[in-house]
This record gives sequence, structure tokens and C-alpha cells, in this order.
Amino acid sequence: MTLIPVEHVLIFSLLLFAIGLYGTLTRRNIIGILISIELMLNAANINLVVFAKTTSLSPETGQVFAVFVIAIAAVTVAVGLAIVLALYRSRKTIFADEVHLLKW
Amino acid sequence: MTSHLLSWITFTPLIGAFVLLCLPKRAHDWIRWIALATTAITAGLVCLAFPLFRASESGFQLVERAMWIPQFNIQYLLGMDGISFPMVFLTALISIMACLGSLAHIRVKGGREKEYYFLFLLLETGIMGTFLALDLFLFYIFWEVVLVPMYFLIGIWGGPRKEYAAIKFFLYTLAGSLFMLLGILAVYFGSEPRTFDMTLLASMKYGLVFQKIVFLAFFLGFAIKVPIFPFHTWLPDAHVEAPTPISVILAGVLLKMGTYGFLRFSYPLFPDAARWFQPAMGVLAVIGIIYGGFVALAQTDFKKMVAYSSVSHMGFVLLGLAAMNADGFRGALLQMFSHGTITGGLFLLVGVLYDRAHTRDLNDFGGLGEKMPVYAGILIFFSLASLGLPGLSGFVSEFLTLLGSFQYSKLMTGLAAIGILLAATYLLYMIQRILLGKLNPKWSSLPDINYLELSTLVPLMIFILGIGLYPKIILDYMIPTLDGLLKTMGGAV
Amino acid sequence: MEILTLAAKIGAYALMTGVLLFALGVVALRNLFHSALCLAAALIGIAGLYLFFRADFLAAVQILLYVGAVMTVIIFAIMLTEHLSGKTTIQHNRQSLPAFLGIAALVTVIAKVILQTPWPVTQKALGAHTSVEGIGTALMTVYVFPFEVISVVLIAALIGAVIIAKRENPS
Amino acid sequence: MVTADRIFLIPLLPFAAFVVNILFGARFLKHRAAWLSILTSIAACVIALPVCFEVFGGARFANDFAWLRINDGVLRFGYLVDPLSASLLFMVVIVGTLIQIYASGYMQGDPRYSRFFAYVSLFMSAMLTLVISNNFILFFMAWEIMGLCSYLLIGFYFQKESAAKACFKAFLTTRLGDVGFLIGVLMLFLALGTFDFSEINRALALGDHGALPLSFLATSAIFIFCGTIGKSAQFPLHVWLPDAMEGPTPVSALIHAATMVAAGVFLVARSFTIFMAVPETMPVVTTIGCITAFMAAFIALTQTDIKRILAYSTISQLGYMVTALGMQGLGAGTFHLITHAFFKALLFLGAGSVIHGTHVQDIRQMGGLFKKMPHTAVTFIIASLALAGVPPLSGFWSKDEILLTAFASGHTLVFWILLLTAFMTAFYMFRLVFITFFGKARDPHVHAHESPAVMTLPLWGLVLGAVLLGIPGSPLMHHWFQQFLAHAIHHPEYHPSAFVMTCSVIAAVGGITLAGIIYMKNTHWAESIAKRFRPLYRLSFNKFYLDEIYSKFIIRPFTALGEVLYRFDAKVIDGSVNGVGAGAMWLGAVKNWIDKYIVDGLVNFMGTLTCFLNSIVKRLQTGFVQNYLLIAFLGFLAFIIWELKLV
Repeated sequence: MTLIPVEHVLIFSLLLFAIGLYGTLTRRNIIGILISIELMLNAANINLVVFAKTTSLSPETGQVFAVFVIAIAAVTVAVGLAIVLALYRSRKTIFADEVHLLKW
Repeated sequence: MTSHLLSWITFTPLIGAFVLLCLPKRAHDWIRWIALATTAITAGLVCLAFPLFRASESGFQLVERAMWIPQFNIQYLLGMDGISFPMVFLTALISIMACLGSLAHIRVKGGREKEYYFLFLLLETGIMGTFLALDLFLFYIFWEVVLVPMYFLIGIWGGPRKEYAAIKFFLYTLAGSLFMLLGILAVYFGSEPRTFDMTLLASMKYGLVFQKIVFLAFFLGFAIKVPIFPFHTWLPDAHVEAPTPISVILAGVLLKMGTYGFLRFSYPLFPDAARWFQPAMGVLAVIGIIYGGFVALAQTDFKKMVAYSSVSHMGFVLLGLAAMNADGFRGALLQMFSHGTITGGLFLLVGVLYDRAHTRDLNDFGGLGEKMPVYAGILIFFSLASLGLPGLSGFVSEFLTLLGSFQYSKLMTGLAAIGILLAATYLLYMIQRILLGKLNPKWSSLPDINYLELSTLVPLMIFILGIGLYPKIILDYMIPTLDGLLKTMGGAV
Repeated sequence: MEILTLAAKIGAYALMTGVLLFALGVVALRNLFHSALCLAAALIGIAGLYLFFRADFLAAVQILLYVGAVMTVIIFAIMLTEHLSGKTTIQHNRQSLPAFLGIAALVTVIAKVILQTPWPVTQKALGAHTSVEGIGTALMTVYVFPFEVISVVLIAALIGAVIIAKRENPS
Repeated sequence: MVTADRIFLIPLLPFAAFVVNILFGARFLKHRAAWLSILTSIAACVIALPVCFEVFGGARFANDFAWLRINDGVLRFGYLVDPLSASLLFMVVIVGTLIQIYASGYMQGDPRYSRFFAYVSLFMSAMLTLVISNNFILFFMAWEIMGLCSYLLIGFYFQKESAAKACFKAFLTTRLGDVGFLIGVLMLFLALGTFDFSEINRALALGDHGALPLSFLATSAIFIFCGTIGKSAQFPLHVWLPDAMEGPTPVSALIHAATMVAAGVFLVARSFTIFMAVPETMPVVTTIGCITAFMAAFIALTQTDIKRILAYSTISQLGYMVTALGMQGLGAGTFHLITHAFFKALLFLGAGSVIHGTHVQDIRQMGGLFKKMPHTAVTFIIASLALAGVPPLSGFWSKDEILLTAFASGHTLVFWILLLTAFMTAFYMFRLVFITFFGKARDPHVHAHESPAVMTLPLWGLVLGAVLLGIPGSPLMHHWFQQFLAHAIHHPEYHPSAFVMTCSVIAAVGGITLAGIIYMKNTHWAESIAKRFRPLYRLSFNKFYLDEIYSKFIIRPFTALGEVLYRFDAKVIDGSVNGVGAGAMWLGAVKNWIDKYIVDGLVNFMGTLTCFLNSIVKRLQTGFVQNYLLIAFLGFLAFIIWELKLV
């Protein structure tokens, strides 16, 4: 029904991923990093859905994996935020560049 | 369960050990009771073997065979015959007694019970395996498994010089077992097709020179364990420094592994070499008997005296083995059993006294017979058993040994008889110094033996008395196998 | 039909553009709360895209799980640490430039690959319908093992998160 | 079989008493312990006496069961009641029971009363087993257990240092003989292939000496005789018996006078066929017996402890019996063994009664006890007369038999020595009697009183035996006893000789008279004689210095050897082990130096180099997560670019 080319969707997801990656690499706030990671995961999900339709696999496969990714994303967020809270409580900061105990 | 009875016997202690590992450190009561229950269950399994074991047959029974490492034709091969059955039974018995002994003793020593009982049960598995393995490779592994827990048990829970004693024990035995390993490999590469299977190896014929060399290698391994005269110096140190229950295991069971090795491997595999070395073994046995006796006489440390008496008594086992005839073998095997029970009991008694007085200096005691009448009675009982009083098991075994050795060499037997006299001397001298005479006021408040300690000793006494009064019950299990062994060695029964 | 198709097409591109813009917002906004809101918007947009791809179930999951659950949690966390996400503090670190350059290179490379690859599929396929039933069947048959593993991971993460976030006993 | 199997009960009943007493005596039975022991002993009597009389009438009992497999045969344990064992059995049950009754009074109030009776019951059990055993191994087992009981009972008052030493000495000394005995038995087994008395007798009667030469059998006989030397306190192992008097007096009577020490003589009688098969061993037996008899009597002349005098007298009399056996006088020796058991037990019990009444043991503190302790005194004097050999008491008949054997078999020297011994016996016994019971009380602190009836009645019981038991072996009954024994084993017999009897009576009466003259009339003579024969007196008083000699030449070297070997063990053997260890440590030290300066030098250089490189590379480690992520990303990027061949 829809008639946009696959390339366009892929380029879109690439851009989304790039934006997410930029955020992950540059945001100081750890929650910000987590949010950015969500973006990247979503970009990957879009790709999964699209690729499933472009190959000979049954189209459900891609969506099933997308569901798995979503579940893992939830896990990431849950554990990540728990770490953030623990970190905040112990060090009074949630800036990634201020936590560098393992520095040389 | 009965189809793999021997495996169950061997590995039940190990299962118990791992159950202990899962328990929290502080659950002292649980740890103790589970350890005790494990030894009891193992003993129960050994008792299960009685109806299954056909005493009148000489071959291996209840055999379990499985390929283990096919590349080298190494098998998991367990089996029991009239030689190993008494030893397995002895192990189960002594383990329970030692475990009961540990209940009081290790608590006194302060903590780390979990590790202690874990190692203890591991040790039991090793000993059981040693007595049941019929594959040389498997045998070697169990042999070494025994070494490691023993090292830690002496090294951690021992007396003031425990590190020295533990290292000495470990190095000594390890050196011996290395020679044995070389011997095992030599046998393996000398067999065609290559195998570690003892039942197959026994039917092969080797050249005399080869036999002699390999026999010597095995001899070193076993001789250190027994211990035979020049290799015995680890024994007093290890016995004295080890905690009481471990001394009991050491003297009661571990020493027998050496002489068991002779009967199980050296003799059937190298009968010609055994005959060639017969005089040497006899001489070493007699030296051990007299030498151990004299040195025991000079001791002022109770435990050391018992330790040296072990050297002397194990000399009788060797003498019986050296006789290489029916009576000698029977005496030797019976002596292995009865020495296990008697010396085990004596070490327990040393422990009882040490726990109360915190000294083992014989000259420091005196007149305890008045304060501790029950203890005195039991100590006298075990001493008499040890010096071979008729009616107790030590007499029957020494008598059979002497009867056997007399048919081999009159001179050696005559000299060994001095050992009997020496045993009476040092044991009675010990009794005189501990129990008789005036009471040293320092000990006027020593309590008599308690029920827990009594429970470790009474079963041993029952066995000593039972065998002494009617030795046929146990000898009937041993004789067919020993006669079979003698036949394979080409001797007349 | 033509018009409808065109409208749908335009809608799709608009959706994509919107999502990208919100995504930029997520990354660029100083106020973390705002960027979280942007993320929510972007996620909803992506859910719309799923609908467009005829992945209705996934869209529903996206809305329910992401927007409903995950976003709530994130916003809670933001609020708990609020005073640090104020406007005055610098929200980006010093490696913006190398990051940007690297990402630009990545985009170039991948885009080139995408454009060079001859995608074998007709555009029709993108719109092919997938049934919820099919997904369910796949989850319970072929992918039942990963499914179970995921649930175990979820449980573990749940417990782990609780333990990590729990206030230490003052013992 | 019914009559046969009750015989197993004879030793088992006292054993049951032992078990009950040792386990429950101290706590539950207390003074009733004695009754248990006495009752089982009486029960044993009731079973044993009919058996004995049946045997006296010509019956014979045997039964056995398999005990142990030896070689390719079976060792069977069981009993054999033949004339020899029946006579011993007769003596043991009666004397044993009477002594236990006496002991229940004597030991009254002792804190370890039940323990005492447990030991005594065990002893009775062992002694009865020994008497009726049918083979050497069972015999040896019972023999050793008797030794144990002796040890335990000598050391009964173990708080006394002297008792502790005495029991140690007794056990070890007898053990020395026992080891010889065991070797002898083993040799016998090697020669004849059996331990069974009947089979041995049968084989030897047929002249079958086994495969080995006769000299081997002779050696075996000598070794077996070692057991006798130890147990029956023969020279040179007699030193333990006087010390054994540290035990309670009933024990001295039962074990160290009547039964256990006689077991050694019984051993020779039991293995008499062996000695007969190798007659060249007989002189050894005779010599040992003769030396013992004379030497002990000589020592007894000067002793002052009432029990020690009796102990030396026992040794002397045992020497008598052994001498008799050595001259093939089986009947004579056994006869004396039986009669001696009765009157010597009586003497000891009398002495015990005296000690009980006066609480002293030194005869120099006694005196004039006849009036205060009439029962004791009369019975004691009767027993002394029997021992001295005054007709018609039992001692006269049995001693006369031995003298007759010596005289008739041509051992003239032995005859005169024995006669002299008999004279000395009469002398020292009446020295004891006169000093103890007559004259004035020497020590005012001693307040003597007669013992209770439970103690005096057994005395009278034993008097019966001491008086009457000589008859069955006397010419009055035509040596019935000797002929009864001879049924079993052939041995020479002699016609009674008036000369021997006269000599014997003269010696006895002479000894008594001399003792009377010296100790009743002219007490100062004793002093002057002692002064006149100073060396002899001191030799006798110090027991031939044997204890000192043993201590110096045997015990000390023995313990010293132990010390030396221990030092050898610690220094040389252990030292060599430690030396190997030390050598290994030295090698270790050398290797250590090499390690430190050569191997380590290289290693350190590598370390420095690494540090230097590290100072450059470590900058990467910023501790900043996103930094790592960036680097990872860039690396990934580079990988992709390279992989896609874009460069």
C-alpha cells in the first residue's frame, strides 16, 4: 500500500541511529545517555522490521526480534536507572565525565 | 543401589562433603551431624555388602567396569575381594569413630569445622577408592587424593609443629608415590595390549629383571606409607602433630594402604621379584619390629610412643607378608585389621587425656587410675590388646604371623618375638607411668572419660574382643582370597 | 486512490522528518525533561511508522511499553535528580567535535552502501500485512527458547534493579 | 554329650561373673559382687567335682569346635578332661572357692571391692580353661590371661609405688618366659603339625617325631620349659614372685601359691610325653628345679616379711616339683603340686589372717599371737607341719615321693640337695611359727584380734585337704594317685623305701627342733650365727643380689639401647632426611642468586621498558566512559571503512 522506497526508510533509520549515537557520545547526563540509547535501539528496530520484509524470511521474524529488543530496552532502562540512582545517592552526581575512578 | 554398591561406598563421603560445602559456615550442628551421618551411611553401605559378598570365592566381586579414558585404555574399575573387604570395613568403622572423636575435639580446637569435615570426608573417599580401585591409574589417583586432605588436616588443625609435620608427610609420601607412578607407567608400557587393568596385568608374565626394577619402584611407594624401617621418620612427626581423629585415621587406616598395596599389586604382578626380595623384606620387617619397639621404649611423649609402636606393629604385617605362606598372609591381613582398631583406640585415648591435661608427657602423670577408673580400664584394655594378650585380636594376628614366618625363617621369628617382649615393656611402662603410683596433685580434678568419648572406643573394643575370642568370623572372609593369591604366586597353600 | 496514496506517502515522509526533528531535540536540548518529552514524541512517531509498515502489533507494543512504561520511569528518574538537569550546567562534553566527525563519516559510508545496494524487494512488500497471530505463533514455537530466556533476563534485571537502587541499610 | 557340654560351663560361669562384676560391680553390686563370684565358683565346683570323680573312676571327656584355620588344617578349641587335668581341676575349684570365701571377708571395706572380685573371677575362669584345655594355643591364651590377672591383682593397690613396680616386673618377667613358650609351641607345630595334646601324645607314643630331627623337638621342649621358668618362678626368672606379694593376701594364696604358679609345673606335666620323647632335655629341668629349690629355701632363712618367707617357700617347693618332673617323676611332681596347693594356700591365708589382725607384715613386730588368734595359729601350725613334711600330713607323703624318685632313679646328688632343702624348709617355717605365734608380743602398738568366721572357716576347710590329701598317693593306698596318672602316660615307678622316709622325717624334725632351740630358747644365737657366717647371711638376705644384677646388666642396657636408637632415629635417619631437605634448600639458595642477578636483571629491564611504554599508552585510560565508547566507535568505523574497501 505504501510506496516509499526501502532506501529512504533505511536512510531515515541511519540518521536516527546517528543522532542517537551522537547523543550517547556527547551528553554528560547519564539519563541523557540512556535516552539516546533508546533512540539507537529504535533505529535498529525499524531496520529489523524493514529487513524482514525485504528477505525471504517470514515477516513475523523481524517483528518478533523487535519485540525482544524492546524487552531488552526495558531491561537496560530499568537497570541503568537503578545504577543512576545508586550513583546519585553515593556520589551526588549523574554526569558521566565526573565519574572516573578508574582513570590512570 | 546394590548394582553400583562400590561406587556408592566410594563416593557417598564425597556427596556428603559437597552437601557440607553448601551449608553456611555457622551451622555447626548441621555440619557435624551431616558429617557423622555421612560416615554412618557409608558404613551402612559397607554392611550392605555382607549379604552380597560371597566369602567362599577368591575372585573380585561386585565389579564395576566402565571405560574412562579410552585413548589410554584407562578404566573406571572397582572390585572387592577378601583382601579389600576387611580394609573397606575397617575404613568405614574407623571413620565413624574418628568423626565421633572430632565432634568434641575440633570444637575445642576452635572453629573451621566446615572445612575440616569437608576434608575429612574427602579423605574417606580417597581411602575407600584406594582400597577398591582395580585399575592402576584409578588407584594412583585415589592414592594421591588421600594425600591432599591429609596435608591440610595436619597443617591446619595440628599441633605446634604442624607445618613441618605436614610438609614432611606430604613430601615423603609424594616422593614415594612418584616412584610408584613410574612403576605403574612401566607396567603399562610393558603390557600388551596396553592396559592398567589389574586383573589382566596379573595374568601377564614379565622378565625377572623388569619385575625386580618395577617391584622396587612400587616398594618405595608402599614402604613409605607403611612405613618400613628407614622410611619411617615422617610417621612420628605426623602422628604427634595431627589432631587426634586424624592420628586415628593415619594409624588406623592410612598405614594399611601400603601393606594393602603389596598384597594387591606387588605380589600378584611380580611374584618372581617378590620371592627374590623375600629375605630383604623379612630383614626390614624384623628391624622395624625391634627398632620400633626400642625407640618406643625411650619415648616420654605418649603419642610418640604409640606412633613408634605402630612402626613395630606394622613390622609384623610386613613379616607376615615376607613369609609368603598361608599363615603369614592371614596373620598379616588380620594384623592390619586389628592394628587399625587397636592403635586407633590408643590414639583416641591419647586424645582423651590430652584434652584434659594438655600435656602428653608420660613422666608428668601418675596415679590416674584412681581418678579415672573407667579410662584406666579402657587404656589397659587397649594396651593389652596392643601387646598381644590372648583373647584379644592382636594375639591372633601376631600368632598367625609368627606361625607363618616361623615356617620361613626361624631366626627372624625368634628376633621378632623380642618385639613382643618389647611391646609388653613399653606399654606396661606407659601404664605404670600414667595410671599407677601416687597421684600427681596437679591432676586431682581431672574428670573421667565421658559418654561421647566412650562411644568412640566401645565399638572398637567389641571388635577387638570378638576377633580375639573367635577369629574365624573375620578370617573366613579373608582366607579364600589369600589362598588364591598364594596360588597365583606359585606357592603351596 | 492516487491522492490517498500520495497523502499517505507525504504523511510517511512527514512522520520521518518529525521523528528526526524530535530526535535532534532529544540530543540537543539542554533541559533533560524536555529531551525526554522529545523522546516520547519520537517514539510515538516511530509507532506511527510501524503502522505505516503494517506492523500493528509492534506499534501497539511501542506505545504501551516505551511510551507508557519506559518513559514514565525515565521521567521519574529525571525528577529525582532534577536539580542537576538545570539550564545552567553544561549538558554536553568536550568530545562533541570528534564525535560529530566520526558520525558524519559513518553516515556517509553507510548511506553510500545503502544506495549502492540493489534492494531486491518490491515496494509492495513493505506494505505486506503481518498478523498478530503469526507473531504469537512464532514466539511460542520457533522462538520459544529466546522468549523464555528474555523473561528470565527480565526477572533478573528487575531483582537486580531493585537491589541496586535499594537504600543501603545503615548497619 | 549332655555330660560333656556342661564342662564348657566350668570356665564360662566365672567368666560371666567377671563380665557382670566389671561392668556393673562398682555401681550396682558393690559388696554383693563377692557373692556373685563365690556363687559361680561354687557352681563350677558342683559341675566339676562329679566330672572329676567320674574321671577318677576311669572316664574321660573331650569335646571341641573349630576356632581358626591354620595352614591347611583347622585349629580346634575344646576341653580334654583326662586324669591329669581332673586332678588339677579338683584342686583348683576347691581351693579357689575357699579362697574366694575368705577374700570376701578379708577385702571387706575396700573401695574397689567389686573390681577385686571381677579380677579373681577372670582368673578362675582362665585357670579352669587352662586346666581343661585340649591344645597348646588355648592353654597359652589362658596362661596369658592368668598373667594379666596376676598383673592386675599385684597392682591392685597401685597407689603404692612398690605395687606399681612389682606388677610391672611380674608381668614382664613372666612374659619373657612366655615368649619362649610361644616359640617352643611354634617349633612343636612345625615338627608335629598339631597343637592338640591328644594328637601330640598319640604321635609321640607311636614314635613319630615328624619330619624334623629329634634335636629340633628337644629345642622345642626347652623353649616350652621357658614358660615354666617364667610362670612357676624358677631360677633365673624367679625374682618377680617375692615382689608379687604386694598384692592382697588372698591373691597371693590363690595365684601366687596354689594355682597360677603351679600352672608352670602343670605345663611340664602336660607336655610330659615330649620331654619323655627327648630325655636329654630332662637334666635341664632337674637342674633348674634343684637350683631353685635350694636357693629359695636358703633365701627364706633370713627374710623377715611374713609373706616373703612364704613366697620363697613357694618358689622352693615349685623347684621341688620341677625337679621331680625332671627325674621322670610325673606322679610325684603332680602329687606334690596338689598337696602343696592346699597347705600353701592355707599358710598364705593364715598369714593374711595375721596381717588382718595385726596390720603389720614384719615378723619382728609380731609375737605371742597364739593366744589372741587361736584358729589362725592352729591351722597355720598344721600347715607348717605339712610343709615341713611331718607324717602323716599330706606334705610328708608327697615330699617323700619326690625324694624317693630322686633316690631310686640314681640322682644321688639331687637327693641330698633336696634333703637339705627339706631341712631348711622345716627350719625357716618354724622360725616363722615360733617368732610369730609364740614368745612375747614384741611391738606394743600391735593389737591383734582373731579374724571373723568367714575367714577362719575356709582355713579349717583347707586343713582338711592338707591333712587328708596325702593318703591317695601314699603307700597306704598303694600309690593309687600315681598309678591313676600313669594310665595316661607311662613313667617309672618305685617301691617305697624306709631309708628315704627316715631321712625325710629326720630332716623335718631336725629342722623344727633347731628352729625351736634357736628361736624359743636361745634367741641370741640367731644374731651370733648371722655374724659368724656374715657373707652367707648377706647372700641370703639380699637374695643372691639377683635383682641388682638384673637391673645392672639387663634392664639398664635395654633402656639405654632404646635411648640410643631413639637418638639414632632423630639424628641419623631423620637427620639424613632433613639433610636432603637442607641440600635442596642450598641448591635453592644458589638458584636464588642466579635468579636475582641474571634472570631478574632481564626481567627488571623488561619491566622498565614496559613502564616507559605504559606512560605513553596509559593516557588512553581516561576513566571516562563516553571516551571509551567514542574510541570503540571510531575503531568500528575504521573497521567498516577498511572492510568495505572504501579507502
